[in-house]
Amino acid sequence: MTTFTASELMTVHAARLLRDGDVVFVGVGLPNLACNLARRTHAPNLVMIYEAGVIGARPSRLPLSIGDPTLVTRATSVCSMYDIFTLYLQRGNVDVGFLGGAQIDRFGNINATVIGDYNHPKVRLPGSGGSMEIAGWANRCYIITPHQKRRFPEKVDFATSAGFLNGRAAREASGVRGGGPQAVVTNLGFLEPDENGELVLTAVHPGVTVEEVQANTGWPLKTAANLRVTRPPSE
Amino acid sequence: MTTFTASELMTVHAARLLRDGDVVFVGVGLPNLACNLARRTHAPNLVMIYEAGVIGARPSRLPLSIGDPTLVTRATSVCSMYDIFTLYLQRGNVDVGFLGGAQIDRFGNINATVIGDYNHPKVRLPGSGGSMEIAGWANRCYIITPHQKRRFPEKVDFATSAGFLNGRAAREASGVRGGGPQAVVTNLGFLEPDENGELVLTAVHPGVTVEEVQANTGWPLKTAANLRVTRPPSE
Amino acid sequence: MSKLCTLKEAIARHVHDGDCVYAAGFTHLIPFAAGHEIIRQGRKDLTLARATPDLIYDQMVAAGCAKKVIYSYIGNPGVGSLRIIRTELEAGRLEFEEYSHFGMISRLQAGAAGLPFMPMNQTAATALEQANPLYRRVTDPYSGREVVVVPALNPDVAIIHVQRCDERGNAHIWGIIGEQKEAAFAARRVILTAEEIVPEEVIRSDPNRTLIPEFVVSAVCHVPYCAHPSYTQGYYDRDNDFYLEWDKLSETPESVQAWLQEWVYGIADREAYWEKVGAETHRRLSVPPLYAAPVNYGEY
Amino acid sequence: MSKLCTLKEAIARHVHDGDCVYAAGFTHLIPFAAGHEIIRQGRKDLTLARATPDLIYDQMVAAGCAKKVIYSYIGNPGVGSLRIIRTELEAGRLEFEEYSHFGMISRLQAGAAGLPFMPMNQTAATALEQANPLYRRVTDPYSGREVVVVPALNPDVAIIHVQRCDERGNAHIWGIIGEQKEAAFAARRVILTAEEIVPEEVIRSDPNRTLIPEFVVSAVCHVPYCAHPSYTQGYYDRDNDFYLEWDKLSETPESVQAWLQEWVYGIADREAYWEKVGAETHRRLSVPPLYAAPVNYGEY
Repeated sequence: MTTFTASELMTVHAARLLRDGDVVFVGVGLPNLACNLARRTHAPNLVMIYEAGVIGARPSRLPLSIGDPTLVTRATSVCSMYDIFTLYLQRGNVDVGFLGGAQIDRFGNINATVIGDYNHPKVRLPGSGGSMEIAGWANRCYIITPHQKRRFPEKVDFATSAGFLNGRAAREASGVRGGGPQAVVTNLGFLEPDENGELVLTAVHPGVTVEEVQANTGWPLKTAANLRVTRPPSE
Repeated sequence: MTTFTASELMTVHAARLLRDGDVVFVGVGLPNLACNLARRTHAPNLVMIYEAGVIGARPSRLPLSIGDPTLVTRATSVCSMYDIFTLYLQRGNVDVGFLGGAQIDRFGNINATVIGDYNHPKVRLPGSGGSMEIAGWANRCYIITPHQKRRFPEKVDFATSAGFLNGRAAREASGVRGGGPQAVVTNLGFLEPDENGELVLTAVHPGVTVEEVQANTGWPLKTAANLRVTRPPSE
Repeated sequence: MSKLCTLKEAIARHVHDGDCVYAAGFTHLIPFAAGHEIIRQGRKDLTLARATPDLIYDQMVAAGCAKKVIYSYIGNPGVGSLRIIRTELEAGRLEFEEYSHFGMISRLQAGAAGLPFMPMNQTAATALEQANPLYRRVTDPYSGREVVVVPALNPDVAIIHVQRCDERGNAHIWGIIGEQKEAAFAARRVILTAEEIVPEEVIRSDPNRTLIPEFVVSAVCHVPYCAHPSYTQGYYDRDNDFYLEWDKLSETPESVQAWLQEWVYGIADREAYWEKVGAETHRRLSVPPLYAAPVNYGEY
Repeated sequence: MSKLCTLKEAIARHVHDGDCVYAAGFTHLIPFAAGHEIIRQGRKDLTLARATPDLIYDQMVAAGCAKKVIYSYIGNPGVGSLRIIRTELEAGRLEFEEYSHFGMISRLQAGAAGLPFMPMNQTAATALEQANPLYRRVTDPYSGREVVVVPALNPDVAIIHVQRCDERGNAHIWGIIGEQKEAAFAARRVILTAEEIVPEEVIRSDPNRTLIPEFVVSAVCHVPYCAHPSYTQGYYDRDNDFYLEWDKLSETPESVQAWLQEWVYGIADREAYWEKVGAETHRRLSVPPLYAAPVNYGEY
């Protein structure tokens, strides 16, 4: 059996979540790799858009930032940030958003703002950037993150971006257009929301045990009745 | 003495109201002629902008409409209509607006909408177009119109665009940014607002009598103490 | 995935009786060929929305396609009145909603942005606001002063003419860009007509010029001269003579119907129309080229 | 009327102690040379507003220019944290206002449009809205539902780097256009820096490319390589190595002050800076040309 780095594993599984024709709001790092992989394999019509205002990017090199010039050259379109957040995201033209954050909680809420109290934090993180609106308005959101206990508290210190708040009914009551987080892809497996919006373990990667996942999760993690073992990367 | 058509007379006098460097929101017809004349004489730095989204036009021919391609070729900038009405007009970047209409009343309010009742009018006119916002937000507005009694009623049937409402205090109370109408240029002379915002006769063209102007005005027209006779066009 | 089809197919598939239609373009790029095809296909009860209805809607109203117009200026620009729309409005046979240009464009901007409304500063003129109950007010929570608002406009279908696009619908537009982008994003479906269908490499060579992306586009039609008697910047001139002629033609119902018979019902498509327009007009409206300065994106 | 002057003169004239400054650019066209000149001239108590403060504000904060930052993402894009701003914020030595990108950009859009506020749909996340009292709500008068609003941002001065402009300040920008146009229209004064000053004929050959018109511009400065270590599309590449290097440099106050001494205080202007950067870096950041397809405006 071939071995993969945790990053490679997460990238491949994230790529598999994308459908041909999806319009994806891409972040730097793993989401960017996952989108490029998907576009070169099963989703040739994937459209990659960036909060910098780039649509249909065809990067010829791996960009360090989401504002790299290689995203612009040979892109389909470039528009202002105001347009990308209104005409594209708020209007409902984005199928998929990728999110990350310092903390993800039991209901898929994400913290990218502070560890501790907002006004007197232990750590001040970079902040929302585009994630508050992506989490609200993309049809489907996926979270890619290493699986560590400190990253998966029962409740985030600060809810920068909405998952299912304190349950799916709360998100629905808010009237927000997007479908919320559909899956969390980690180096151990998949967490997916149940009918109440609570993240439950639905799949483990080959060789990973449920106990190992629980040990790296900050709340009593439910396991799906039909727990899957993921299909390994094919090369 | 050379003779001029009424249109030529009004064009020359309208041109004289423009200052070098003015940013002018231009309409078709006489305002367009007046701006071109001013730009070629005393105001070489005049910037002509059009509600179609054209800035700094250099028309090489007389455009029939305000959306003519000759306005675009060699213009400084072209933007969307939303941008021209927000970034330029609402933001306060327009010095001068030219207005016309079927009726202009005692306080400089303009009707471009209906003659008669709004829902059952005798005549339905083309409507506001850009004039409601130009009248509200340009620093200075000028009205160019033939002087006829039916065009100068005491009160407009419908106030499409605001002059001084029922007096200067009313416009000021509205908090609107623009200075309102500064002058009405007609084929008989000039009407300008007094301290109460009421249009009074401040100048007559050579050979025109006060009685003639009054006979063509629908309200008891006040005459300025220092009534001027206009300087004729110089060629 | 190519969305290429004939204009006839696009109209049949995407414009239905009772739809709200926005055929975009402020003077420039008005998709006359699409209006004529809608007339030929006999659509009824349309709501025709446009800041400036222009001759295209005058003709569609004359042909009995419309039950309502939404507008901000019903003139023949630089000429005078739109006689047919005006007559129908004055006779009470046509419903209407009226705005200022800014109100109309703000409705589209809200629709395009996915917002329920857009705010506008007060203009001190309140008559139209009082006449049209869709104008409302909200209080600015910072100053306590009121702003005027209009609701989002989301047409069922927008029809947008462009200089060039690829077969998926990524479109370059230049010259007067009026409200094309806003109409495309606001509408539920978009029919694109283009002077030229180009390889996607042409579009991708200048991404800042792409105002409309493929994924809001439903159909792409190659229709040269689609905009006549309006114009396409760089391709042909505005036919001001026809705009003046229409003012006379539209004086009587008989002459309008005769014109529709000859130039719309009696014509198969825009190709036949342009041939019928004739070589002299082709020459009169032709334009010598004048190119933009080069722009270097860099091979990154 | 020419507005050409040196960057030194422009900063001296238009940036004052206590001003709110918006040095625009999302990753692209960040006017580093202007930030360095502000540091050299010793400005104090500035409010530094930017969606992404980037290294330019990290450096200005390190130099003691700022009393407050207004932002939506305080990261070193793709690298990590902005260590100096973060340290100052955590220590309570720097005031701040925080938004999401959309909130920040909506503030600029309102400021540019002359509106008191801009509405945004709810996102279901309310923590930041509760933490920042400048977020408010208004009720949509059509649906009765609430939208979130932010107030207009009107900086005292915006600094905008562009590919090319004429000496009056009419500017062509392409590539990522972020919030440059909005910042220019929102600000009370605008300093334009440009890779190239071109005859107005070049600008007028492509009016759709002109995002900033002369009459919002206060000063025009010819500053090639102004954006390094950020980039100018078509002119030079982003210096990703420096973005990575800053992460190490900014680990200690001593190394930051040494860097400022060597690269800002010890340097006369951008020309001297670029020479000091050296030929190898010049080569590393050079970019082969790749031109946009021709665009024909027509000789009307």
